[in-house]
Amino acid sequence: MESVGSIIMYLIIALAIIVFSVLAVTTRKILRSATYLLFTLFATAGIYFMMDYQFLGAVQIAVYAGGIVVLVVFSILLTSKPGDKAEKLASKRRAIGLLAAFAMLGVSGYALLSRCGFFAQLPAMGDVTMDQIGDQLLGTGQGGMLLPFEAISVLLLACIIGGIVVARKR
Amino acid sequence: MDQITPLLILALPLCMFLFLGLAGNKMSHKMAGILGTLGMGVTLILAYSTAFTYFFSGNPDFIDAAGNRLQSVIFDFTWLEFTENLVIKLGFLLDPISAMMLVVITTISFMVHLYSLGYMHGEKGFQRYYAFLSLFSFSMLGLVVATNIFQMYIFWELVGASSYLLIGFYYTKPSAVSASKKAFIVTRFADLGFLIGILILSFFTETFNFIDMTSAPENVLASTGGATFMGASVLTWALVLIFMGGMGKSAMMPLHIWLPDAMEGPTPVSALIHAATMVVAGVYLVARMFPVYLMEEAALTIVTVVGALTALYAAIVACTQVDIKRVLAFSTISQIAFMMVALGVARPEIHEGVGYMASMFHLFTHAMFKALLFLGAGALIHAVHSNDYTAMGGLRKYMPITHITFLIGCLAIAGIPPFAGFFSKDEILVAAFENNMLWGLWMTAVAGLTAFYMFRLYYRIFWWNTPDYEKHGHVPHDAPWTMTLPLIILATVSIVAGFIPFGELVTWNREAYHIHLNWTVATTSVLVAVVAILIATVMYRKENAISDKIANSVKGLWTAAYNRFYFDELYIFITHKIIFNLVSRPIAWFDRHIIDGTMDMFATMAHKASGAIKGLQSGSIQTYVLVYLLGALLLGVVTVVCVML
Amino acid sequence: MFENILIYFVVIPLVMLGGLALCKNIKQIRAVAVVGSLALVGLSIALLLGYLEQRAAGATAEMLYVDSWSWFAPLNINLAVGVDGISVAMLLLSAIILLTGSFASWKIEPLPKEFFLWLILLSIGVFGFFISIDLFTMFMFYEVALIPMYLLIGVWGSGNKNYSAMKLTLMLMGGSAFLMLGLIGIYYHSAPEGGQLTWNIIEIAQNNAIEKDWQYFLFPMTFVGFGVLGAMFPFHTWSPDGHASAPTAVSMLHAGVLMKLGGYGCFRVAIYLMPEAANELAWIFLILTGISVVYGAFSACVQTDLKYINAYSSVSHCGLVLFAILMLNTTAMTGAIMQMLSHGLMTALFFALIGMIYGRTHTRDIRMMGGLMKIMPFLAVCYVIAGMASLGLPGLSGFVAEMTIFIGSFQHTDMFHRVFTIVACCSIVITAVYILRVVGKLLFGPVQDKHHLELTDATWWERLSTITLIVCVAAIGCFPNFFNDLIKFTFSPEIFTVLGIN
Amino acid sequence: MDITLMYYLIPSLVMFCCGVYGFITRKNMIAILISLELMLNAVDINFVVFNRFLFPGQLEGMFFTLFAIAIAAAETALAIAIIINIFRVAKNIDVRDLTKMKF
Repeated sequence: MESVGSIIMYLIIALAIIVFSVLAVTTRKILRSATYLLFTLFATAGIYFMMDYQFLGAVQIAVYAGGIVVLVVFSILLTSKPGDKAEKLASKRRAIGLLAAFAMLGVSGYALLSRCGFFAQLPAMGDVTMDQIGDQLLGTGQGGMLLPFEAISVLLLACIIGGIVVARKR
Repeated sequence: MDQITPLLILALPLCMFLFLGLAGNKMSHKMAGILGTLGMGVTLILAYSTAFTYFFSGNPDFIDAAGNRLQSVIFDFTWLEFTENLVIKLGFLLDPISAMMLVVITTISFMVHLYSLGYMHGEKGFQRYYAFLSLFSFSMLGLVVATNIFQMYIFWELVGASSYLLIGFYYTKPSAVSASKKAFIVTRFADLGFLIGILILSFFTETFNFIDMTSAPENVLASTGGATFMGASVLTWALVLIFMGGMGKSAMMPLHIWLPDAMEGPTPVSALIHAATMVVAGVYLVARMFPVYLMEEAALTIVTVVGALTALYAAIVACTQVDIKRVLAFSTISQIAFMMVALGVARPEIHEGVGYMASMFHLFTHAMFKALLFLGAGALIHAVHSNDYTAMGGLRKYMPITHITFLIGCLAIAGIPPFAGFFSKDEILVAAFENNMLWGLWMTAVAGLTAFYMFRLYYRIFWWNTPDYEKHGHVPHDAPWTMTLPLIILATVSIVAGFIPFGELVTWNREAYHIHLNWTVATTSVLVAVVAILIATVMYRKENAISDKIANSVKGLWTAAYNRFYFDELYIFITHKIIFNLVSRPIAWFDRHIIDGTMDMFATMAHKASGAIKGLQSGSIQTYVLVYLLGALLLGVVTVVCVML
Repeated sequence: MFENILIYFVVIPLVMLGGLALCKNIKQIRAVAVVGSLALVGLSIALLLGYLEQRAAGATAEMLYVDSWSWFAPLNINLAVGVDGISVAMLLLSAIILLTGSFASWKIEPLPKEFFLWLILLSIGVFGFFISIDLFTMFMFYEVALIPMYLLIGVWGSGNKNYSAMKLTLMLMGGSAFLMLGLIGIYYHSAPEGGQLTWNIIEIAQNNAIEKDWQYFLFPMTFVGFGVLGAMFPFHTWSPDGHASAPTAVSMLHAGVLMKLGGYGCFRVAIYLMPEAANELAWIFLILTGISVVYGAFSACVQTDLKYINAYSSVSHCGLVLFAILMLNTTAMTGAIMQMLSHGLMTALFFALIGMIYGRTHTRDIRMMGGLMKIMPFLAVCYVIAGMASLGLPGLSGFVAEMTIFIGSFQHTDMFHRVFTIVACCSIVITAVYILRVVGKLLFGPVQDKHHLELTDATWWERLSTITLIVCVAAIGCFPNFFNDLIKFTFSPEIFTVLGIN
Repeated sequence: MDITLMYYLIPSLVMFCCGVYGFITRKNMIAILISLELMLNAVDINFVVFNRFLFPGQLEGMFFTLFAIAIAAAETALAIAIIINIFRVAKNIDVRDLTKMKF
C-alpha cells in the first residue's frame, strides 16, 4: 500500500505524460509542440525520481530538457517564423496515423494487460549512490559498462565532428 | 610419264594469275598482256605435248596391248582428308576426254589471249583482265583433269567465280554487274544440286574417285542397296542432281537464263568461257560419269529430254534475236544441248556407244567454230561499236577476213560438208536416230533451224543493205593481226577438224571405233541444212520485208521468242516477288519484331515490374515506419491468435 | 607455375595492361598494343609448334601442357590449364585477330588508352577461356570476356549504342545464368559414387561421370548457355544490334573470337561431358541451328546496313558450327572447328573492312554507296575476297569448312540428320545471293555520292591488318589438311564408340 | 492501491503511440524529430521501470537509459545540423518536398 502522496504524485505524472504527449503530436504550432515535449520530458524525469533513480532524473532534466529541447527550440526559431502553423492534416494521412497508433496501442495494451506478472509491487531498494554508479559505469567487472561507455563516447565525438561538418557554411 | 609437265600445265596459269593479280598494277598494259599470252603459249605447248604423248606415244601406261586406251593418274595429292575413304585429292587424270579437253582449252585460251591483245587494247584494268583469264584457264584445266568428283566440284566453283569476275569486268556498268550476279547465283543454285548429288553418291559409294566409280559402276549401283526416295532410286536422284549442276553450267533449260546475259562481258571472254570451254563443263561432267549414268536409264532419259527441249527452245529464240552476241549465245545453248542429247541417247549396244563419241566430237568441233564465231563477232563489234546487227550490213566489203572466217564458222555450225560441224553433228543424229526415231527427227529439225538462224545472222551482218558508215565518222575495217590471226587459225581448224579420226581416240569404253558415215542420215541433214540456208538467203540476202511479214503473221510466237519465252520475267518474279518479298522480308521482319520483340518484351516487362514496385522504395521514412509497424503488429496479432488457439 | 607456356597467354595481356597504364600518348599505346599482340601471336605459334612436336613424338594424351594450381581448395577450384588441337587453333586465331584488331583501331577516339585497356582485358578472358580445363576458371574467364564488351560498345560504339550494349550484355548474361546453373550441376554430379567432386573437364570426361538422368537436365542448360553466345536461334538477336553498334576492333574480336567461345564451349562442355544426352537431345538443337543457318542467310538478304548483313551472315555461319557439332561425328565436328577458324578470320576481315569503309564514307547503308571499287580499289578487292571466302570459294577458308561439315553431316546414318544437312546446304546459295548483292551494290556500278570520289584508299596499318587476315584465310583454304589433322586428333574416338555412333 | 509495474507501462505505451502517430503524420522535420524523442523516452521509461521492479539490485536498465539519453542527444544534434543545412539549401524542411536526393 502506497502512501497517498505518492499515489497523487503518480497520477499527476501519468496524466501529464499522456496529455502532453498527445498535445505534442497534435498541436499545429511547432514551438508549442516543443514545449509540450519539454513537459513530457519533465514528467518522465518525475518517474525516474519516483523510481529512486535521482541521478538519472537529474541527467534527464539536464541533458534532455536542458540540452536537447533547447537545441530543438533554437532550430525551430531558425527555420520558421513565429506564428507559423502547420497546415491541416489530410484526413487520409491522419486516419493512417491513427490506425497505426491505435493498433499499436490495442495490441500492446492487450499484451500488457494479459500478463499478470506486470502487476508486481515496487520492491524495496537502497539508494543508488554515485559511488556505485561510477564504479559500475567505468568498471570492467560484473555488470561493468566501460566498453559501451567508451563506444558511446566515440559515437559522441563522431557526432560532434559530423554536426560541425554538416552544419558548416561552405 | 613425268609429273613435271602436267604439274606445270596447272601451275603456270595459276602463277600467272597470282603474278598479274598482285604485281599487275605496277606493269604496263603491253607487258602484262605479253606475259599472260606467253604463259598461256607455254601452257599450250605443254598441253599439246601431253595430249600427243597420251594419244600417240604408245606408252603402256596409256594404251594396252589390245589397243584400248587407259585412264592414267599422273599424280594425286591428298588435299583434305575427311575419313579414310573420303579424301579430296588434287590430281591429274589423263584419259582420252581429258587429253582432248586439254587441247581444246589451251587452244581456245591461247587464241583468246592473243586476240585480246588487240581487242582489249587500252582498256582500263587490262592487267586485271589477263589475271582473270589466267585464273579461268587454271580452273578449267583443273576441272578437266580432276581425278575425283570433289576436285571437279572445287574447280567447278572456281570457274564459276572467274566467270563471275570476267562477266563483271566492266564493273561500272550496272547491266554487267547484274549479269555477273545472275550468272553466279544461277550456277550456284545448280551447284547446290551438284553438291547434294555428290553427298548422296559419296555416302553410298564411300569414294569420290572417278576411276573407282566408273570402272565398276555395278558396285555403285549395288552400294545403294536398292534404296529409294520418293519413288525414284537413290542413284537416280544422285545422278539427276549431279546433272543439275551440269545443267547450270551448261545453260540447259530452265537454268539457261544466265548465259545470254553473260554476254555483257568482253567478247573474247564470251568466246572462251561462254562458248567453248566452261559451258561444256556440264557435258564433260556427264561424260565423265557416263558409265554410272548407264546404270540408271531414267537419269539418261532426263538428260535426253532436257537436252532436246533446250536445243529446240534455244534455236527458236535464236531466230528472233537482234543482238549478234545473243544469237550466238542461244546458238551455243542449242549446240550444247546437242551434246547432251548425244550423251543421253548413247547406249553401249548402239554402235558401241557412238553417242558418247559424237558428243565429245561435237564438243571439240563446236569449241573451235563457236570460238571463231564469237571472235568474229568481237571483231565486228570492235569495228562497228554496236552489238546489234541493225547497225551492220554489207560489211563483206569492209572486213574481208572477218567475212570469210565468219562464213566458214557459219557453214561449220550449219553442218555443211566438209566443214567440221557436219561430221560431229552427223554422228549425233545417227546416235539419236538409232536410239529413237523421234529424237532423230527432232534433232534434225533443230539442225535445220540452226542453219537458218546462223545464215540469217550472216546475211544481216555481211549483206542486207549497207548503212552510211562515213556519216558516223568511221569506216569499219579489218582488225589488227593479233585479232585476225586467231580467226584465221580457228577457221582453218574448223575446216579440217572434221577429218580427225575421232572414234580412234575418244570413245566411251576407250576402245577404238571406226567412224562410218550413215549416208541416209547425212544426206537428210545436209539437205535440211541447205534448204534452211536457201530460205535464209531468200529472206535476208537483200533488204526486204519478207521477214517482217512472217514475223507479223506469227506475231504471238515471234514476240514470245523475242522475249525468250519470258523465262527471265519468270525468274525475276520468283526471286524478287517470292524469295525477296515473300520469304526474306517476312523473315527479316519476323526477326526484328517477333524474335527481337520477344527479347525486348522481357526487358520491358522487367522495366515495368520494377517500375511497379519502385513505389515501395519511396525513400519516405514515414511510410517505411508505417509499413514496418503494421507488419510487426500483424505478426504480433497472428502470434497472439496462434497462442490463444 | 611459370614454366608452363600456357600461363603466358594470361600473363602477357596482364603485362600489357600494366604497360598501358604507364603510357603517356597514343604512340606508346599503339606500341604496347602491337608489341603485346605480336608477342601473343609469337607465343601461339610457338605453342602450335611445340604441340605438333609433342604429338609427333607420340604424345597420346587428350590434352597436353596440362597443369593445375589449387585456387580455392574447399570447392576444389583449380587454375587448371591444358590444350588440345582445337584450343591451339583457337588461341592462334584469337592472337591474330587481336593483332589485326589493334591495327584496325589505330586511330580510335576518344580515350584510346581506356579503349585498349578494355580490349586487352577482354582478350585476357578469351585466352584464359581457351587454356582452361577447369569449369570454374573457364566460366570466370568467360565472364571476364563478356563484361568489357558493355563498355566497349557503350562508350566507343556508334548509332544506338546504349541500347545495343545493354541488350548484348543482358542477353549474354542471361545465357551465363543458364550456364552457371549447368556448370554447378556438373560439379555436384561429377562424382556419383562419392569421392572428391571436381571441376576438371578431363577427369569428368574420363570417368564419364555424370548420370544420364542429370545429363538430360544439364545438357540443355550448358548448350543453351553457350549457344546464346554462339548466336543460336532464337537467342541471336543481340548479334545484329551489338555488331552494328560496336567499334571496328570490337566487332572483329567479338564476331571473330567471342562468338567462338560459344561454339567451343558447346563442344568442350556440353557435348564432351554429356555425350549421351547430346546424342538423344541433338535433334531439338539441330532443328534450331538448322533454322539459324537458313534463317540468318535469308534475313541477311534484305538488310541494308553493312554490319547488319554481316551480323546475320554470322548468325548463319555460326549456326552451321553448332549444327555440325551436334552431328557427333569426327568429320562434322572437325568441320565445325574449321568453320570457327574460318568464320573467325573472315568475319573479322569483313568487320575490319566495313569499319574502314564506314570511317571514310560515314555511312553503312549500301543504298548510299556504290562504285567503291573505283575509289578505294584495295579495300574493295579485299571486300570481294572476304565475300568470296564467305560464300565458299575453293581456295579460301569458307569452302573447306563448309564442305567438311556437309560431308561429315551427311555421313550420319540417320535420315533426319541427312535431310537437315541438305536444308543447311541450301544456305550456300542464299549466301551467294546476299554477298553478291552487297558486292554489286557497294563496290560495283556507278559512284552514288560525288563526295566519295575524294576519299582515299587504305593506309598502311589498314593494309597490314587486312592482308594478314587474307593470308590466314587463304592459308586455311589452300592447306586445309594441316588444320584438319591438328583438329581431328582431338576427337577421341572413345566418346563416339561409347555411344555407338558412327 | 498499489502502484504496480503496469501503472508505469501504460503511460509509456501511450507516449510511444503518440510518437508513432506524430512520426507518421507530421511533415515538418523538427516535428518528426520531436515525435522520435517521444518514442525514445517511452522506451527509456520502460528500461527504468523494468529494472526497478524486476531487478532492483542491479543498474543495467538505468545505464542503458543513460546511454540512450546520450545517444539521443548526439542524434538530435546531428539531425538538427542536417535540418539546418537542408533549410539553408532548400528553404524548407518539409520532408515530402525534399526529393532531390532520390534517384
